[in-house]
Amino acid sequence: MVGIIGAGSLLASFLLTVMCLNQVGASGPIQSTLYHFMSIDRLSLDFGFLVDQLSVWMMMIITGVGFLIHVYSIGYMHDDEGFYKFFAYLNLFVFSMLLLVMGDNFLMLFFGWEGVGLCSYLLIGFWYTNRDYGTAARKAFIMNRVGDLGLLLGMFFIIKTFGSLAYKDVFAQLAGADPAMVTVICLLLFVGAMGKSAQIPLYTWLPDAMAGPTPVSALIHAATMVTAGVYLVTRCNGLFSMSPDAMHVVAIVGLVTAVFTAIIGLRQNDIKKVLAYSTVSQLGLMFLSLGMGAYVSAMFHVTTHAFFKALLFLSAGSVIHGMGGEQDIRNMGGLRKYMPVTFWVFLIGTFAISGFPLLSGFFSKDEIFANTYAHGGAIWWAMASVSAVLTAVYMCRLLYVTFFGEFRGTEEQRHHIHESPSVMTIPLMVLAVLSVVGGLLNTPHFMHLPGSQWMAHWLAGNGVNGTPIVPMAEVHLSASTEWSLMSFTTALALLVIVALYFVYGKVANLPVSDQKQTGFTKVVANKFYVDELYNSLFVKPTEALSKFLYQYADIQGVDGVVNGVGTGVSKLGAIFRRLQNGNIEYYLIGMVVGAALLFLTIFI
Amino acid sequence: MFAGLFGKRDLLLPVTLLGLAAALGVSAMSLSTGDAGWGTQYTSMFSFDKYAQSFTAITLTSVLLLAGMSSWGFRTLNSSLGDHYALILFSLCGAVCMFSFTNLVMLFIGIEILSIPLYVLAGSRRDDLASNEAALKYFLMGAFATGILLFGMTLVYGSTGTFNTAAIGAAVERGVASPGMLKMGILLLVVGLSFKVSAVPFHFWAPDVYQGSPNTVTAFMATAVKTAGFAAFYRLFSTSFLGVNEFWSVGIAAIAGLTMTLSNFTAIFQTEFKRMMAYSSISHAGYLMMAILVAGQPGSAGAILLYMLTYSIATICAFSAYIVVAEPNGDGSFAAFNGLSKKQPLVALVMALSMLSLAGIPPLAGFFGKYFLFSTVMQQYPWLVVIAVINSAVSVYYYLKVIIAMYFTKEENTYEVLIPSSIRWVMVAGVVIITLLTVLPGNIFGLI
Amino acid sequence: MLEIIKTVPIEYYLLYSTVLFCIGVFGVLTRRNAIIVLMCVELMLNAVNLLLAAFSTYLGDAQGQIMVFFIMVVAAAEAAVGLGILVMIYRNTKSTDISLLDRLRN
Amino acid sequence: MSFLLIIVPLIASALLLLARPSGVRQIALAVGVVNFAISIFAAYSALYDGTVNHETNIAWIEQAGIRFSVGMDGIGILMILLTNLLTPLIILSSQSQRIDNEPRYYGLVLMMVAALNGVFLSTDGMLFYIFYELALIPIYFICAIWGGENRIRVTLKFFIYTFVGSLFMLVSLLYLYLKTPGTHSFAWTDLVNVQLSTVEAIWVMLGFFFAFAVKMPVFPFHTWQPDTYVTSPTGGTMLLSGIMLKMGVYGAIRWMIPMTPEAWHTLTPYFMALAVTGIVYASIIAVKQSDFKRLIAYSSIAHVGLIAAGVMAWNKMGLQGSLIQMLNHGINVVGLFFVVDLIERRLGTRTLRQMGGIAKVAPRFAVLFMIIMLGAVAVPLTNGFPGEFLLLNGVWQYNNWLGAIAGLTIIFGAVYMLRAYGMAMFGETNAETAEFTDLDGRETAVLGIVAALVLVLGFFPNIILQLTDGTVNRILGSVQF
Repeated sequence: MVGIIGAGSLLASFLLTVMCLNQVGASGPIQSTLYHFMSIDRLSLDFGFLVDQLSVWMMMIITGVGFLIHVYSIGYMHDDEGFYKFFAYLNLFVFSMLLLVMGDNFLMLFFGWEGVGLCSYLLIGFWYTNRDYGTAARKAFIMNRVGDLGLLLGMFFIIKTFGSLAYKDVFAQLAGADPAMVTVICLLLFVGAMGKSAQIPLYTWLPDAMAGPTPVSALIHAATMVTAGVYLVTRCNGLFSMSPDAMHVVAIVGLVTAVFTAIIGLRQNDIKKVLAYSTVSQLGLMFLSLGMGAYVSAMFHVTTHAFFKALLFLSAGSVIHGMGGEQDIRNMGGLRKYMPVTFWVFLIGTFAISGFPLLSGFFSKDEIFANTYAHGGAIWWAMASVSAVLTAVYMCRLLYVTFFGEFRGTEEQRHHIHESPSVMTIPLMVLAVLSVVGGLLNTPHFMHLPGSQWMAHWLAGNGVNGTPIVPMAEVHLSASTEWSLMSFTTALALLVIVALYFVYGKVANLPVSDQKQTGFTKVVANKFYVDELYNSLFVKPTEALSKFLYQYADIQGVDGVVNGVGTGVSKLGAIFRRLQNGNIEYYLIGMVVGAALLFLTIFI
Repeated sequence: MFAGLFGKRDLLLPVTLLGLAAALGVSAMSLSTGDAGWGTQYTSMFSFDKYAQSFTAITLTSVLLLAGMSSWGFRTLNSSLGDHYALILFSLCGAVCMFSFTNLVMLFIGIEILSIPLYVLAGSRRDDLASNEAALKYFLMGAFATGILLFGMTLVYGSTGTFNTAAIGAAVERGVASPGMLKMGILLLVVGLSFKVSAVPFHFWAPDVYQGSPNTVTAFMATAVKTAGFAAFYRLFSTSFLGVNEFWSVGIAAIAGLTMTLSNFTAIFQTEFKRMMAYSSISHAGYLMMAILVAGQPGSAGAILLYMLTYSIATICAFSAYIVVAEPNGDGSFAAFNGLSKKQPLVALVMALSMLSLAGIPPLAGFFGKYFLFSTVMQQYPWLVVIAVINSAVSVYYYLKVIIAMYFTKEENTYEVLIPSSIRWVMVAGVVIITLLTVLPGNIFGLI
Repeated sequence: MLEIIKTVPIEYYLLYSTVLFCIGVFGVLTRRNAIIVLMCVELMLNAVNLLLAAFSTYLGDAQGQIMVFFIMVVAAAEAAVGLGILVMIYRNTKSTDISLLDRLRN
Repeated sequence: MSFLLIIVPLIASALLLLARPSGVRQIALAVGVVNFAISIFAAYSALYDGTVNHETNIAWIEQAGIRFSVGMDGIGILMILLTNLLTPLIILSSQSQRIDNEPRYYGLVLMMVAALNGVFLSTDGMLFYIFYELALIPIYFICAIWGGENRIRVTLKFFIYTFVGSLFMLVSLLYLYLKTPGTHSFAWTDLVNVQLSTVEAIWVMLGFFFAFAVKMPVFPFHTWQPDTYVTSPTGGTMLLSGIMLKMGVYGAIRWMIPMTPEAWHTLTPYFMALAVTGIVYASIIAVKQSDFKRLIAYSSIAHVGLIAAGVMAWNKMGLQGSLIQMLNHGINVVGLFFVVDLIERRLGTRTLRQMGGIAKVAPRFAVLFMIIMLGAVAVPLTNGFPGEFLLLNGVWQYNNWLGAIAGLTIIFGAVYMLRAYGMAMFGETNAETAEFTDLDGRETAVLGIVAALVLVLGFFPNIILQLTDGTVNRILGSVQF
């Protein structure tokens, strides 16, 4: 019952979204104001919505993928005692996420922004009896808050520069804005995006966030929430386009994140962690694309990524479900036989993300590479390709180690293994189909396939200001260059897929290098010790400072001074008290001395 | 006053109360009608003007309450009961002289009429060594101070040629032939009067005498006597010596600052309630000295009047609460009050109100006393007001000690506390007056 | 008579009385016997009386002499009370040493 | 009507203290509710253009220029609503436990309410001061009689510290009073018109600042606060943190800055620095606190630091933010202290380490606590957000860097509140917490009302902002630098 309400509401909103899609397609953006939230003088903040081509696109992903994940969750969370709570949180998340994309101003976006952070906190810490999960949840929330502070300050600058937070007003005044100010705004907004979309240096929460139930990882930490940063930058493309410096920063952060986290992903053994690092890496690619000015490509990749990463997570969940909670791939192997449906959809997902020709990831990645080559040049392109190759490597490793070879788990687990129920597999299959055909939404024009640049045209529709929401990226590359670039990366991907089959797929046991980790491998497996670094750079000093300030600065320092005044008063009192020694002679002498002193005033 | 002669012990108190009430009635009436009273016939010696009338009225109020308290406070006295009332009333006569004098001779006589009975009263517990000691200390130092005062008067007389205060004032305005002698005289007067009001460094007698004297007498000394001292001090300086006030204000300011600081800081250490009250009384003298500084300024006399009234009533209430707790149990320390709020909420409430009022915490009457005083002084001596303000903050500490003992201390002593009906009436009357002063302090202030 | 008195300058009277007064004060400060202290106080008062009489004469004003009488009367009363207190104390302590009485202190 | 708000609880308080009737709890609650009803009606029938509504102006001590003049403009109405909204909640929450000598307790609470209403309603400087001090007496008694360990020492320090502070305000007020032309007057309008030289204004402002800074408390005048909060009975802590500290903020808005705008430019940088330092300082200390109540006490210092900074910034955003945040902080902190009280009564400890797993055994409690906690963390669409947003913006307008540093509060706030929530509610149950019973009816009512307010005010902050908009404009307009 709970599941039906939960999933049903999502289905309803999906259908409504489709209606919106039609309406937007037919008559342009829809605007409506629910009520007046607050106003300070000229600054008026409404609880208002704006459904334009960009938001409706995001809404489609959120409600569509969200619906599938809800359905899947009915099966996955069936035995959990917090079943009802799970759906409550999940629906709250969808609410917040829709708020984020549907708002017609930055404040609404911020509401959703923090709201999804909160839901993420609640869902990561869903199994709250485990303290580590609680810690992971807190870490996620707090790192997000660091980003949120940036976003908030960005909003303050927007208010100062444009006198409004509404998209409509801000983007209408772009022409007259001070470029330096715009750069500041963009950088601060990007700090927010870094937090939410787990970019370096604020990425470490995302792998830890895998503590939550797997559908959560799929929905929040792969398909939707983490792409909010991409949405934010795309929404503000007008601002970013005015600031080459900011764009540069975005591109560098994206690229570094893409490569760095892909390397970490190579040596992870937790099935969800691998996917998590993969997500961070893919998000890095999206930001690279944004930095190159290819907003549409980024959105395109968001879309396809939503399909195949949700698919991957859900099928990983299916594996975990089947294995009775086991997540370490070293204890798996040969699952192909036991879970055929899961295996096939996982295979599709892996190929899609690795850039197997004509699958969705192939198209979206190719667009990014083409844009990188066009705007950044060969070196950028080469670096991006490295990340693509690494992606293929860790994904194939994951696939082969999990599903091929011999089963390496315990006997008990072997008995437990079963294929998931259809309530879980059907959503998987739908997602698999989407992962295959999703690329057709925006095929490159030079390939002359159906759906050529369809998405780009859609997003370039006129927004509320009568200007294109996301201008088409101009790629000045000849068809032959594009063809050759594409062929090169595709060839590399295929090579990896085949090569790794021989390393991991064909062998019964894991290679030694995956069991015993030494040297650089060990550093990678330990995620370059970034967590430890952060711990000793930020967490420990803060805690030590906290204790120090409390013990020494507060109790002994500030309060010591206050108490010292009191002590001083009583010390003085003790001295004065001795004057009153009870002897009349002294009293009389005191009087006379006092009188004598008084007589001195005659001479003043 | 002479009822004691007839051995009619039971009649003493009613007669005293009636007499006091009648006197209060007369002074209140003349205050309200603006009648100059009978003072006109004696202008060279007395002037029963508004100033004198209002101070008489408030002193009578205090003494009325004290008399009510004394019916229990003097319960152990037998043969000498009549003498006690007589001495108190004599002393009161002296006080009235000090309110209304227009001549230094009358001032001197008033002070002596006030003081001599007090020496006796202080030593009235003949077998108590503390009481003896108090009497001797008070007497010796008092006599010494009188000598100084008289020398001062003589020098003033010598330089101005008159004892009449107004005439002195006029002469001082004009300028005198021998200003050095005048200045010396004024300073000696300051010393003598400061002794009477127990201002530092002429205060040494006060804590010891207050502690050693019988409780009722202490209460009398702390209230009526102090009122008389300040009224006289102010009256003399505002009529006679305004012409050279830059000269003496330095000394008075120093005395004021010293008085409040020294007494408040010393009071912190006291463990005996009565001794604490002695230092408290000295500290109030310190605040009141500031009013002398601004003598002649509009509102300064009213400020003293209101301050004295609020201070007196609160002190009497505190003493009435103190004697019911301390006397039967022979324990005058703060610990005697432990847990009083459970045993006798009324006594505790009265004591708490008095303490808060003495501390000058709004909205209690004592605050308005301080307020009017400080606001009068503020314009000329802001730094002195700041010292006074800091001191009143310090004073909160020791006043609260009593409240802490009564309300917050968990461990209780075994003392039994009973309230005699006369004390109950005093307390109720005191609380009513405090409340009235809280609501309408301006009416008292405006009397002068 | 008046003329004779006035042949001595007023400053002399002033000086003389002051010295007398100071002797009194000095006595009060240094002596420990209560009776002697009392006597010293009397000395102070008499110094005042003398000065008052002198001023009165020089100023040709009777008030000062009236004051003298008042002072004498009051001094007598004071002495009576003082001696009474002393007797009381002597009864209790068998001593008239003022410095022994310091039970009330701090 | 303003007069009623003061006199009704005062009479009730006298009744409870002196007559000690039966049915004390009901009387107290009824008075609280009646007062709330009056304030709602007053708010409903008022004008919000910055004028003073429901005025009562009686001559009181004319010799000293003191009039009993009370009335409410928008800011006053907000404060009155805060006070009288929290009062029934505080009374109700006190009733979920046994208290010795109830007539005295509720009598003192009502006296406190009367004084607080007086503070917020006074339009006369001396009347303001008198009520300001009057409020100190009952709260001192409440904390010292029903407090926990060290109560006597701690409350004495609290009393003297705050008393000293307000004495300096008295001196400042007196100084201003003596500068008013003609027959002096304490009326707000007259005091505001006094022109001071910069040097005078600096001293006067420092006097005010010391009083208000101790009361709020602003770093480094805060050290009385954690001890007092920890020691006091919960009702007392709620009164202190929920309402009383707002007296300081209110005083700064209504009295300090309008009286001494001449010194604003000179002193504000220092005040701002103190306030912002306080935010970070208290937040960091809160991070490792093991005593839950002390943690909230420090968090309160941090929050108030932000409010104070918003006031000092003296712009529309900051002022509106501080006003709305006063209300919301009051609501949240009352809820949080009630939560602490609930836990302490059930487990006998406030130490976070000894808790854990409560969410498992008391789900209703967990949800309500969560909502209130989120309000304290200022998650959007809870009541904490609008205030924090406006405050940070106000501070940021004053100085971008200060705004950014103050903004750290949203990070640290999350750190310590989530840590506390996690330690108390998450994890496995232990022997004590396994016995934790979920909320009873009365407790649910209190926390439910608080949680509902958290959400309602989170969604519709404009209700509150509209109350004060006109008045803030008027005050900002009338204060010329």
